[in-house]
Amino acid sequence: MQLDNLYQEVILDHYKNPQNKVLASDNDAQVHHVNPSCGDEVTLGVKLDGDKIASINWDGVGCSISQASTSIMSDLLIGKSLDEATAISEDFLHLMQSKGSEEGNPDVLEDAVALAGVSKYPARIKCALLGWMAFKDASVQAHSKEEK
Amino acid sequence: MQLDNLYQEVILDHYKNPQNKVLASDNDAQVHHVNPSCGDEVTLGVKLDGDKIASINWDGVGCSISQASTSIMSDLLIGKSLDEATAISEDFLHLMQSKGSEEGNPDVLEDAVALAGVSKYPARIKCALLGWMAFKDASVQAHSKEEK
Amino acid sequence: MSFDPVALRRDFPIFDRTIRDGRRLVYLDSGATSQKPQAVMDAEIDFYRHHNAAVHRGAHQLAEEATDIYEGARLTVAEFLNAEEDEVIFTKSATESLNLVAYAMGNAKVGNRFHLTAGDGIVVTEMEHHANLIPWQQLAERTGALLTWFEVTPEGRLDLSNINSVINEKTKVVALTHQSNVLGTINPLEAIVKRAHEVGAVVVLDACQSVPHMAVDVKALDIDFLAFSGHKALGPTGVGVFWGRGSLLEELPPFLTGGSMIENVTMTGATWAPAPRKFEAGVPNMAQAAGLAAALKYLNAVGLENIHNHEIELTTYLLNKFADIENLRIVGPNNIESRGGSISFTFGDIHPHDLGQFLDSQGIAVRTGHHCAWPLNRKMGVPATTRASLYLYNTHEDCDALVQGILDAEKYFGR
Amino acid sequence: MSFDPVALRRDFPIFDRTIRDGRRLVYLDSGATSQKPQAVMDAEIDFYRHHNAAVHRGAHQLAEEATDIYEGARLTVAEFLNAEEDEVIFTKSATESLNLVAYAMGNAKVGNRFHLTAGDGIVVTEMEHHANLIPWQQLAERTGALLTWFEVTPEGRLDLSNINSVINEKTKVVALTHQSNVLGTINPLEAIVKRAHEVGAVVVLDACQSVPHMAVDVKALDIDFLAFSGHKALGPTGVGVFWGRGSLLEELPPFLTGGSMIENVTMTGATWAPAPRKFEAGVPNMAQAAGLAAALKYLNAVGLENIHNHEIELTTYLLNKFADIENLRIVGPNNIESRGGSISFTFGDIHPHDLGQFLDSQGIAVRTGHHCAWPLNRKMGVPATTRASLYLYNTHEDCDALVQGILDAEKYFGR
Ligand SMILES: Cc1ncc(COP(=O)(O)O)c(C=O)c1O
Ligand SMILES: Cc1ncc(COP(=O)(O)O)c(C=O)c1O
Repeated sequence: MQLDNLYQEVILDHYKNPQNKVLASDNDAQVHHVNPSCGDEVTLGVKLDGDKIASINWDGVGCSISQASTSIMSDLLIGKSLDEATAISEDFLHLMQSKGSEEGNPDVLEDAVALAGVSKYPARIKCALLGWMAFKDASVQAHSKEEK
Repeated sequence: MQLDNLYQEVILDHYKNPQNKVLASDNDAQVHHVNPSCGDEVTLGVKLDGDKIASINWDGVGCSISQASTSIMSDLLIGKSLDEATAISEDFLHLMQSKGSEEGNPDVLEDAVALAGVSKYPARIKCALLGWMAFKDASVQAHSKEEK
Repeated sequence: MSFDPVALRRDFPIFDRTIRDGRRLVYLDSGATSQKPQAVMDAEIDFYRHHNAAVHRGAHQLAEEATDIYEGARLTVAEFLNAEEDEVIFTKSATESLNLVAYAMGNAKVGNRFHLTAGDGIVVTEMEHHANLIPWQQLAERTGALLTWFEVTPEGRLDLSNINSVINEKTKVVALTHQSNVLGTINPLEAIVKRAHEVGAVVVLDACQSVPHMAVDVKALDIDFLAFSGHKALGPTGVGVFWGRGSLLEELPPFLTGGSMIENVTMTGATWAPAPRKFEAGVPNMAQAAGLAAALKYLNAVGLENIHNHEIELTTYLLNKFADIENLRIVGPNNIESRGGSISFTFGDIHPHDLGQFLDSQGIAVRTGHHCAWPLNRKMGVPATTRASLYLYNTHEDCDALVQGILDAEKYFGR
Repeated sequence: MSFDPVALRRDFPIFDRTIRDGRRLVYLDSGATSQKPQAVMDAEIDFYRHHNAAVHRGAHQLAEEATDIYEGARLTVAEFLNAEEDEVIFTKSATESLNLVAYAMGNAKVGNRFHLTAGDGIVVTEMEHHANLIPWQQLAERTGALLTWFEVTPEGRLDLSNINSVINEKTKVVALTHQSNVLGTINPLEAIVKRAHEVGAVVVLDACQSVPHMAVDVKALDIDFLAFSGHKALGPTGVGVFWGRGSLLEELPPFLTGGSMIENVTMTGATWAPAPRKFEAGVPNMAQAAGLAAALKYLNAVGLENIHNHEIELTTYLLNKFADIENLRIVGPNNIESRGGSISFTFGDIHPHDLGQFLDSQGIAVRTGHHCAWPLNRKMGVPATTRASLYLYNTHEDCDALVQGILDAEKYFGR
């Protein structure tokens, strides 16, 4: 079934067992993002250790795609440098915009390649990007705070 | 030619030689009406003698239909009682709304039956009614002034 | 004429197409927008092919014909609502209609009955669509008026227990929906209208979800203003209706200004034509007005009572089926009393987006999310719902497909 | 491709019909509204037949397709204007677009760059269409800002001699037409835009009469906001465009509020989505946006330069013929320098209404009256004019028919 491209096993697993889904109280920055067309929400915190991402933690309500994508993202980016995280995020954004023409590089995106199928469902791309956008926002805030 | 129904000789005559087209200074009421869709304007004064219309005088710019209709109306209604004038005006309004199905009663409307053809040209009905509406307005004002 | 939705479907060309890998289209999203019968498309095209010209503006034959069609459409709408011709204003949508009345009130100067100041009250309800909520929030903010609202009960009904304090001597406007686009609830207008008029307030009815589905008679309802969208009533996109009581339209200031709505214009000011012109600035959506008239004629030919009965039957059928599905929670009244064919629900822990996506893979179109009624969703304690909304072309087969789809989704996501 | 208006006419079904007793349709009223090629009707119908659903609101296939078409239309408009996609907003008409920017500025609070107060200046011109005049009068009235204007010379050109005092340090907005719908004058924008930006004012361009007739590049013109109507550019009725510079749209408050334009909503307040969504409340005019995209593609395929050249040729031809008619006075520039194909005139003492009616009897559609530019008419000393306006489907034969019609009218009314 075509739909199986969208709902890969990995996605449903992350949905049922989301990673890092407990908000910490000592974040350098914390943001709240919503998807206004459907009401999905995520609150996401970032803690840096110099240039390195020490923690990504979050809470939220939403569909399997938004929840799994946030979970996968947090797993993938914790421990990376800010530059690495930015590069990976750009790769992921590019994959989401590919309209099903790309599979994603598993060496870079790891589990996130499971979300490749989303790019064929335009209405769902925003779901997949919700957590990533929140991370981008929070990491910029955390970084600028550190610089001060 | 179909158009001759609209531009009857009588109309062009009144257009070239409009009757009562000199504003008097001693009117009981004077009004200014415009046709906002084309800019035609008429200023019209009424003088009453008790219940009788002693004078209708006017000035204005506009197309042959609006000018001729005002001229014909003034000729027709001067000397009539207010009630007679109202009845005639209603007859004329009815004729204008007849979409070409009626010819008008020459015993009542006299020269104004020449305007029957206008009813087939919806955009021109307002032209034909401009002076009549101004008269209605002015005569009501003049009458209520007299009553005081 | 006996009512036969299967026969009616043949008038709607979209049902000739298929969805995802050749599946039959089960369209259960008429609450968002309805499908269009061929007659509506024909009316739009006939206008463009044979009569296209700017109305009210030319003394040539095409302009005359265009004006006849456009004004004829106004008459059709007026008759449909049991209103007067000059009380019907064409807008682009219900959203514009509701903004029109809110902005126009904001334009009212001191002495005008619509002039609002701090201390005046505007009343809405917790079940309003954003289109009948935000314009009033904005008006309140601009004028200092106080926005208050009727609450919604857990069953999805308006709580009118405090009607006399919610609508009080300060209240100038009561704006509410006739039928909730989420809950399906049909609101009891009589008490509200009576109380509003008692305190001298006007009643603005958002009739988006009622006009397409049941006879709405503005005189019988005794309301003051009404808004609906053409596209939800089988009509074209890009056309809506704003209706107002004639005597009130006289006093209501204009909203959009520009050509064709004026009496006189100088460089420093302008005066207005009488309604409906006053509220229709610019070259109007003529072809869409023609299309809307065709849609209303189609609805009349089928019969609004037939349509209403059909929807009640299908809604009852679905509510019964839903009652048997474990973990399915209906958000809104779960009985047919004073409700229409919008059924919102949640289903276990399958998120509405995922359920909707699964249903789509089966050819079933529903809507998911907050349905532009976010405060209502919060009140009902659900971040989002799945909504099936019914119309004249839906069948028992469509309802069965939905039920089966829901059950299959459970299996799919439970794997 | 060589430009052949006779061949193009075949794309416009309306030319298959006849006027008054079987006469050929000579349509010289494109300044009011243009005729539509089949491709535009097909695009609207294709939307309804195959893809109709509410955009941005459903996770089902029809909604995806509808969104693709609608957003694709936005891209087409953006490319047509050399603008960015997110800068293009669909409205119902130019009238709405111009009201949008004027009302939105009125909504700006203290601190917002668009906030106007007493002492601030709004500049228009004496040749504005009511749609680009009255909204600014109203804004001035609401905010206390001062409305001033550029005058028009007897030749029908803007008098820019006092540009530095008309546009001064107080000026916040300069709103003007690109091409006059009465005079045909094309205004020199460079000096005005330069001066406006020098004092920190924004420039709002009414491009109703330019976008359909010549290439308009918002970046090259360096303007800030632009409005045009679809129906004058071969497109459907019921759709217009509002374009704004991206950075300015960020700061401009919304106008219509309701569904799909929000970020978050509670009972007491709301926040807004980024542009273009912020300015598109409600289910949009989707089929009409699709039709407009088809119209712009059609114009591109024919070539805007070809169209412009064709209009210049016909206008020159008519101006020359008119010069030979005694008692015919052209109201506007009587040479082809910086002017388009709108030619207004008076003829002896035959009133424009009568002339227009006579021409109509010959199958010739022109417009008569003040053309929604009443102050301009007064300034030019004419209560009304007759206007012939040309477009790509007009021919020398049409021009000859008009000239003959005018001469015959003289005989007819001289009888
Ligand atoms: C110069 C100009 N501006 C504005 C408008 C208003 O356009 P619309 O009536 O399509 O909104 C028109 C046309 O009527 C026009 O010619
Ligand atoms: C109850 C209700 N009110 C208002 C609207 C707004 O209608 P539109 O988006 O057509 O302007 C809708 C539909 O979206 C609705 O369901």
